[in-house]
Amino acid sequence: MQVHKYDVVIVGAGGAGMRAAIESGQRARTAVLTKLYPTRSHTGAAQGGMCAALANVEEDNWEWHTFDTIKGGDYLVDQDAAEVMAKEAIDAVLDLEKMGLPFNRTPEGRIDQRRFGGHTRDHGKAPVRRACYAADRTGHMILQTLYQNCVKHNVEFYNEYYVLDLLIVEEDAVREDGTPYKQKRVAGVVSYDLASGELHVFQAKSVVFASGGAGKVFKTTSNAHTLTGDGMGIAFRRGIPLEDMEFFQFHPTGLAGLGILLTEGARGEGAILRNSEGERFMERYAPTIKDLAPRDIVARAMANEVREGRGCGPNKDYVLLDLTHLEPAHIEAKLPDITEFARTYLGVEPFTDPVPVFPTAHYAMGGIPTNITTEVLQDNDTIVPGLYAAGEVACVSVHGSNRLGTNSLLDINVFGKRAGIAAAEYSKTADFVELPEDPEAMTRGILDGLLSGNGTERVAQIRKELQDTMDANMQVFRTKESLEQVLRDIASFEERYKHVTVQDKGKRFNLDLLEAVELGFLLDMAKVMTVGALHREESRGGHYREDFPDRDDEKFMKHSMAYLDNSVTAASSAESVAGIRLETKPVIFTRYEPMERKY
Amino acid sequence: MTTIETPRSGKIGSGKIAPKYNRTGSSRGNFEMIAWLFMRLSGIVLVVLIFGHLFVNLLVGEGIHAIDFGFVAGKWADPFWQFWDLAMLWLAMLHGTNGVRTIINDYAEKDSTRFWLKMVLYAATLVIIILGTLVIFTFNPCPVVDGVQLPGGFCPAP
Amino acid sequence: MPTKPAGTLYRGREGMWSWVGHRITGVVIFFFLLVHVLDTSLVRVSPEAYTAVIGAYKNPLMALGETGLVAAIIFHAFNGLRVIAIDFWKKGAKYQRQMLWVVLALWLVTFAGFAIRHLSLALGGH
Amino acid sequence: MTTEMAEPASKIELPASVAGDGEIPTFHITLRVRRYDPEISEEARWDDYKLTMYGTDRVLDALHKVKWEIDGSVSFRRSCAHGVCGSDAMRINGRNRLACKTLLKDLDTSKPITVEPIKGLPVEKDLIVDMEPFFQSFREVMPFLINKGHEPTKERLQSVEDRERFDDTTKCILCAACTSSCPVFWTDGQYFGPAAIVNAHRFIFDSRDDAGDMRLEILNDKEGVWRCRTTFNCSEACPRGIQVTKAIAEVKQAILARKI
Ligand SMILES: Cc1cc2nc3c(=O)[nH]c(=O)nc-3n(C[C@H](O)[C@H](O)[C@H](O)COP(=O)(O)OP(=O)(O)OC[C@H]3O[C@@H](n4cnc5c(N)ncnc54)[C@H](O)[C@@H]3O)c2cc1C
Ligand code: HEM
Ligand code: SF4
Ligand code: F3S
Ligand code: FES
Repeated sequence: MQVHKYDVVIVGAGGAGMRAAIESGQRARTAVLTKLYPTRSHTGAAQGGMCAALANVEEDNWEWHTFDTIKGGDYLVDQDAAEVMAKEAIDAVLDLEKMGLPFNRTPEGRIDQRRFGGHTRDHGKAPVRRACYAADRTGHMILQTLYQNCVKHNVEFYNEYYVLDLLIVEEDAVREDGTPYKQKRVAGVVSYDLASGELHVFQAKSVVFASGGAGKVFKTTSNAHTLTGDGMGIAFRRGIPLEDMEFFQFHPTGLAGLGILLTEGARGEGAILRNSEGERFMERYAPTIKDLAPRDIVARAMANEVREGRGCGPNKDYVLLDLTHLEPAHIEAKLPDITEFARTYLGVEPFTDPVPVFPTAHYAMGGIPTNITTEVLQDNDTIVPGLYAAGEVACVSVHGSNRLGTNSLLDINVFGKRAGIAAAEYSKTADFVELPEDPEAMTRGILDGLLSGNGTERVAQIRKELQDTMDANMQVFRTKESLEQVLRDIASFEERYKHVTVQDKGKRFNLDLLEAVELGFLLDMAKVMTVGALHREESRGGHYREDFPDRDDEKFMKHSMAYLDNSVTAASSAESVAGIRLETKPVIFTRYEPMERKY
Repeated sequence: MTTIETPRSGKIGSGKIAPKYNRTGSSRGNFEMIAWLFMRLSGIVLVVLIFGHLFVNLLVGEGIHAIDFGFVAGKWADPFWQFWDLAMLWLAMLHGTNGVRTIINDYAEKDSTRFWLKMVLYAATLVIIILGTLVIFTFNPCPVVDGVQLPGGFCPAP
Repeated sequence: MPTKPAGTLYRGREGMWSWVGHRITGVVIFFFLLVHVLDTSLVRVSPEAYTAVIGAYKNPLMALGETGLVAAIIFHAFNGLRVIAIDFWKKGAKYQRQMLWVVLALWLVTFAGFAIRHLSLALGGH
Repeated sequence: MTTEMAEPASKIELPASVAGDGEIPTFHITLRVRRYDPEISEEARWDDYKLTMYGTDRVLDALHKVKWEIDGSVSFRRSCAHGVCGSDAMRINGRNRLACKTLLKDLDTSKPITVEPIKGLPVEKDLIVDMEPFFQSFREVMPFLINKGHEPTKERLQSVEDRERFDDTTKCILCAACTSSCPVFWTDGQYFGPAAIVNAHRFIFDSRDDAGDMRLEILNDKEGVWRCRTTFNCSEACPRGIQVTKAIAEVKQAILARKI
């Protein structure tokens, strides 16, 4: 067994992980563990922008931004967190600029800003130009800039180290009111070195999770193959709850059939959605801001057009994104990459032809619950000292039930920075928690089990069926029946998963083995999402129940918290799912009362 | 449990990589730059020199048949052609030598092979340049052996 | 014992092949130059020796070889100018391919002109 | 500008775009993959797989099909699957491409499609190579903004033209397709390689940066820009369409201009 000791271990080298590493690396001995080379992280795929009320091109202020974020999230947003994010957004953008990020510029040489869905001036009066951007490669520039600065600060990376377990020790403790409970403490993580197939234990005073999303539970997704919800899954298996997992964002404009994203920035620049009749149908769904309505609304509108027979194409299963009225030179300057995607992957020339699009699974609003200093919560209000989470893996919750475009790149920068500082500061005062006995046991058990199994089930087949059922039943529209179908399917997948075969038995770069491990996380995540969706009998933000089409603040204005609990049996659970206990957590309000969400 | 050698060439996180890939020390000075620049400048001049040379020697008049001792002697009696050929000799040799040096640098696998190949190259170049220069300058268009003028010379009418 | 059988050749394009050509012609010319200086220096030894050697150049086989050499020089020279243009002309990189076609065209014209004249002279005898 | 946007006239000919014969063409291919696993044998070998693929499938889809349905031990890196993360540069039919950006229908499917690891970096297994040497060169050119002036409270200003000056080289995704296509890099692996130069270029020509001279000095090395022989393999391999050779030429000129 190889043991490494660091003050801070960061899991994941996407935007959130590297932003944390830049802070932490300068304050404490820090290691960054990542299953991909840092620059392969999916932050690099983000296109449209990162918003901050810089007011460089028109009047704006961070309070409007806060309001838009809360309204966009259908009031399930923790308002203190939204305030922090909108206020610190300005510095987050300026920090990046100072690190060298090549933002597009205004004629005066300031950072240019563009419109984005749901971002408005003066509480919804009109769209506002708030998103700072670098063509349609904002995420690429952020990822590269952060990596460059990690190089500058000599951050220690362990590339292609898959973290597979979180080492948690439980201590008896007593609450202020006298009730005893188990206090969790973090001791480190266990990781698998892809190159050698060896397990490495990292003992650390602080651990920061920044391992990104879980989009691969769906078939049509803008997410990378590697976004398999590992971080969420690891935490969940170690008894950390997952918050608001039923809320998954479907981005309206994925390339039809492929899921590759075309940024909302396209609509920000003036592109228009049309149905088979050529109608600009968003006028009917969101009369004020039309095509720039928040994503959940646009995605549902699109799905609805298709359902009502106004879809395009041979199977009438997509709508069209029309850029043809825009100046080619303008498109080329502002949206060079996405036009190339349309050309490469669909063979469509966006200057002259509309691009087939359909909603694509995009972003997990839920995740590991944290407070505004990014400390992970083990229940509604007890933090796990030394454990932090930031980025898509976390749920602060600034996105509530629906994230506004550009708020995630902001999230990873604001909370990534906070996590890095907090983790490093904590490590200065804390001691190492002793490693549990045989810390690799659980991980080795999983790996050996998969390697020695001689079943016949194929990982890829199960994963495909999981993704199919999730697309069919857990997507934009959901009903009790469809969700129950998913749960039945997952139960059978879990059974089959016990008999999967891993063909590659080697130690070197055994990605076959890791795909099998990742499938385990995917199954867990799909289940948690679906159970949450089944429980939430209302429609809010990204979660739309056809059998409960209205928002129900009375019963559901609260976060859901899913715990792994093996004492729950199918019979004892309201949702008849074994192993998951659902609880709720109140939403934090500061200034904004819930209103009807209309655009 | 068999442990396999970590394929990663260096210690992880140490920023170290396999010695093969460590650049074998940096070069001081601008030698490579000047060599690069020289290749371009000499190239341009050589175009004129070589094309002129080929034209006069092979295409004018009877072409190659005209070439004999007398032809050469005739040319070198004129300082213009002496200078022309001298420039061509030096530039072409230096240009060519530097070119071949690049090629040796590229393809020689071992440092020692590289070193010796280059030594051979430089020695050859040196010999050729000195020899050529001497020939051009010490050339006597009217060689006289044992008091007898050799035939075919290019001599001023006695 | 071949441990890692070679993969396929890298299928570069115009730029790479023109470089391959440039490199090969450069070396060929260089070695010719070595020999050429040596044989020319025979003029210093004795006119007979020189005339004897130069006689060899006049043999038809050598004439063919010489034609090849000149072909190499012409290509190397024109392509060398192309490389210089790539290095110093703002749009050089953009038009490198077109410039290669120009090089080849010029090469063909110049070479044809030379070859006709030279071979007819060399082979045609007096 | 917050005025209501009037609906612009559509230029779409709807019937044309809505039409389509509804058939997704399928075709058969042979994928010839270069296999190498030192745990099994020191010898590399070629494995052929016959596959049926669809319309817009890419080489990455074919590799996935092999890995997921036929032989799980076939190993390659990939992540984003749409050409932005730089994981899957490999030699496809003899040229460096991203597997996720190379559509099968654009290749000659009558012959086997060969897939090999990129050249010049040590092969670890199948299509996976050791990228450390590549990143080492990248790190050596100081690929980060160095600004010696005072930190302004707001952003540093940069004109649109100054921003445009280095736009091309900001697009690099560090996929190594260029460096591993460079005949000079293949020879001894000592050359900095086009990717490192591209990333140096990105900062040398950034008006906000003050350390251009240091980077030019680094690239004036004997393994620096002067080793480039303008073979253009890099420019042709770059999946981001970066004019790599042009960028290298600009760096050469900058060094010359500084020295002379
Ligand atoms: C196509 C696309 C476009 C987008 N556009 C925008 C936009 O315009 N604006 C916006 O605000 N947001 C956008 N988003 C959302 C945003 O990009 C992401 O939510 C955000 O980048 C996530 O960053 P992250 O750092 O949390 O995770 P990631 O960047 O996904 O990084 C995850 C990291 O964790 C590592 N990791 C994962 N699992 C493990 C493990 N088990 N062990 C070790 N390491 C692990 C990975 O290697 C990786 O380094 C977009 C998203 C997509 C998919
Ligand atoms: C006729 C005019 C000539 C021109 C315009 C010319 C031009 C050039 C140029 C520009 C280069 C550099 C190529 C690069 O850096 O990629 C070069 C390389 C070279 N030249 Fe010449 N050259 C000429 C004549 C010669 C002669 C006469 C010789 C032989 C003595 C020669 C031998 C070489 C060699 C060996 C190289 C190195 C090739 C390589 O590195 O790939 N050249 N030439
Ligand atoms: S320059 Fe192009 S080919 Fe080279 S690493 Fe960057 S993106 Fe890849
Ligand atoms: S391939 Fe190599 S030789 Fe120069 S033009 Fe590109 S770096
Ligand atoms: S998988 Fe990301 S570039 Fe191909």
